[in-house]
Amino acid sequence: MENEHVKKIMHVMRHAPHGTIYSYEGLEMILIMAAYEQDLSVVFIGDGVYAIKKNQDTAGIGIKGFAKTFMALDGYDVEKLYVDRVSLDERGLSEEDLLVDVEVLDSSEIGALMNEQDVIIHH
Amino acid sequence: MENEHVKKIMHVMRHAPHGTIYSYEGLEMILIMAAYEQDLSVVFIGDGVYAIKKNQDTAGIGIKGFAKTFMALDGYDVEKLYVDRVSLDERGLSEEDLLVDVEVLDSSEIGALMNEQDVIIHH
Amino acid sequence: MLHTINKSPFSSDSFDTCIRFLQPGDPVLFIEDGVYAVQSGNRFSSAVGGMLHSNPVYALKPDLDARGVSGLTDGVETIDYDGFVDLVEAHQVNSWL
Amino acid sequence: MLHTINKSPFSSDSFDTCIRFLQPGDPVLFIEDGVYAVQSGNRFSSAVGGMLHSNPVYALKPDLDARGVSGLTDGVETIDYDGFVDLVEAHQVNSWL
Amino acid sequence: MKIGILLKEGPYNHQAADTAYRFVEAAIRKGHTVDAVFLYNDGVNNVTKMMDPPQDDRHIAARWDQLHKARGVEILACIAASKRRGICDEVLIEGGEITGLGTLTDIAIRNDRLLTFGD
Amino acid sequence: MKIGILLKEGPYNHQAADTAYRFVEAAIRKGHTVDAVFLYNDGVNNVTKMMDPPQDDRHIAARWDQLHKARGVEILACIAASKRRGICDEVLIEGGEITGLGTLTDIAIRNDRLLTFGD
Repeated sequence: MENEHVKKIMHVMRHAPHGTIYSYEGLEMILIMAAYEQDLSVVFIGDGVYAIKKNQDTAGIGIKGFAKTFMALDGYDVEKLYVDRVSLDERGLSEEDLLVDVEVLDSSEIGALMNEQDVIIHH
Repeated sequence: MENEHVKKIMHVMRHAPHGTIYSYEGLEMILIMAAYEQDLSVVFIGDGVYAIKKNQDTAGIGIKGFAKTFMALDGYDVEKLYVDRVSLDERGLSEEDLLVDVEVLDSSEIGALMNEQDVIIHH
Repeated sequence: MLHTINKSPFSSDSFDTCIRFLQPGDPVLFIEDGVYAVQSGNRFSSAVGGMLHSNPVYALKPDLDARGVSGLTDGVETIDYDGFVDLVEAHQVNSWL
Repeated sequence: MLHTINKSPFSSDSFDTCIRFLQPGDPVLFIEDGVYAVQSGNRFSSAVGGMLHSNPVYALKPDLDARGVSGLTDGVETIDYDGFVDLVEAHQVNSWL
Repeated sequence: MKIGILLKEGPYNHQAADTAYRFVEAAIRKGHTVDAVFLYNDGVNNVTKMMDPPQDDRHIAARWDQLHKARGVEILACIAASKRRGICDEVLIEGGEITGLGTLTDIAIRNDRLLTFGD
Repeated sequence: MKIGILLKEGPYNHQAADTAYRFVEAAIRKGHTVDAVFLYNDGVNNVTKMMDPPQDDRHIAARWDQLHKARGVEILACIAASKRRGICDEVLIEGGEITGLGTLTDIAIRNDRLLTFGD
């Protein structure tokens, strides 16, 4: 009965970090939503994969870094982290370049997951 | 002697109209600068060419149209209007689709013009 | 799932990206600068044509009119804001910003 | 003429567009999200390599570091804000937003 | 149908605020309920009463204000996003409210749809 | 070298304001003159004193204010763009000024360079 109101909410990270704020404010939104015990997932597509790239050091641009905060998602029970394989490939990146444990999926698998959602928010 | 301080200023229209304000506020800037008797030119590149597409009717989106104001540039002695040929071609457009008289140039010609400028502003 | 695309395919990757995740049968609605995709004879016409084999494709008429986009790729349907609401009533929504 | 590019080549057309208008010898500086272009082994590496045949190519190091971009395409030089100022002193500027 | 709206871009600079408004208008006209418009990212800039566009242009903040007063649609700006951008009680339209992201989560949960407009 | 800056995006949402600031800092440090920072499009949102970012983040409006006071760099917001977006004397930082596009033209004419930052 309790699960009746649990919604499937997917956050789609589409922007690179630092150049715009979408990725950072997207993460802030995910962290708040995590407290509401909904069925959350986070998908990294396109430039969104850069948000969780290792070795980001923002000291030189004077903007607070936040890549490591993605590592905290696990502690908030946000465990469904997916990355689009094509997006990694065309950027010359592999799973080892990423800061957090993610599941790398094909486009069709991510597309199928999208179609199960009640709410999808792009960041 | 007077011409000593005349600067070559190029405005590069890069955005489609209505979806964002860059094209409209760019035009406002050009109209003001036109009063200062500098050597102005306007180049339409990429989605910027859509700004001068014929038959725009913005009534349905509730935003003021401004395409026809480009026709007024001539009256302000802004006569150097250039359009990038590749940008037209890949959009399936030709000179007849445009509201104003322009000179259609190849990329290399526009590139050469750019290199003569003192100031270039993208909109 | 209704997919909306609001950016020009020429200047943004939203169009190309959305296509990859689209499931057969999902309706696609072009709005705002996204509507430039559906003009026939441009660089994206064949991609839109391909999309039409498996998905219904719509474009928001007020946005087409505002931009003077006519001569649409065959099979693209135009709708107004009321039609947009109807699509949202029939489907969950995935807005590819 | 110094050309600056501040957008990711993957999500914006600024990179592809700028390339078409570049004159031989003109320096190109990648800043902000533009710096992703110069990582070796990505989809744009060969385009950057081609650019290097006729043009000096720079990337802003603070922006590279902020994004963890390393392993740059051979021939790309990194500079800091002081170097950016030096390039601006030597050239007029064309900022491809 | 009960609908929530998430608006992620500021007024005038992007069409998002206009499209969102026209969509809400049409939804209400067709008998649906629009619960709230939640403003995030630069979207919070939609609710400053200080905006003063040309006479012959639409007044985007006044339009949201009117939507709240006439139709009861909640117009909500995220507090963290607002503070960053200078949206505060001193500049807020009467019909607007500054609130937390928890409210957006409630909106996502209690509505049949959550639609995003942005850029 | 005498430099003018044109800044076309708002604070925090885009890096443009940060890059512009760091460039100006470096130029002044290297002995160049930065004449003015002209704000256009959403760039006018840089000068609202109402912004109140988290303690551990930079305060972009205060930084421009300080740049004017310590270095004499004019911080100018376009009046037409400002009115549309709710930037007015009530919210303007002390070191900022609202002015017309004619001033930008003067800046373009009297400086050796006009550099644009935006998105």
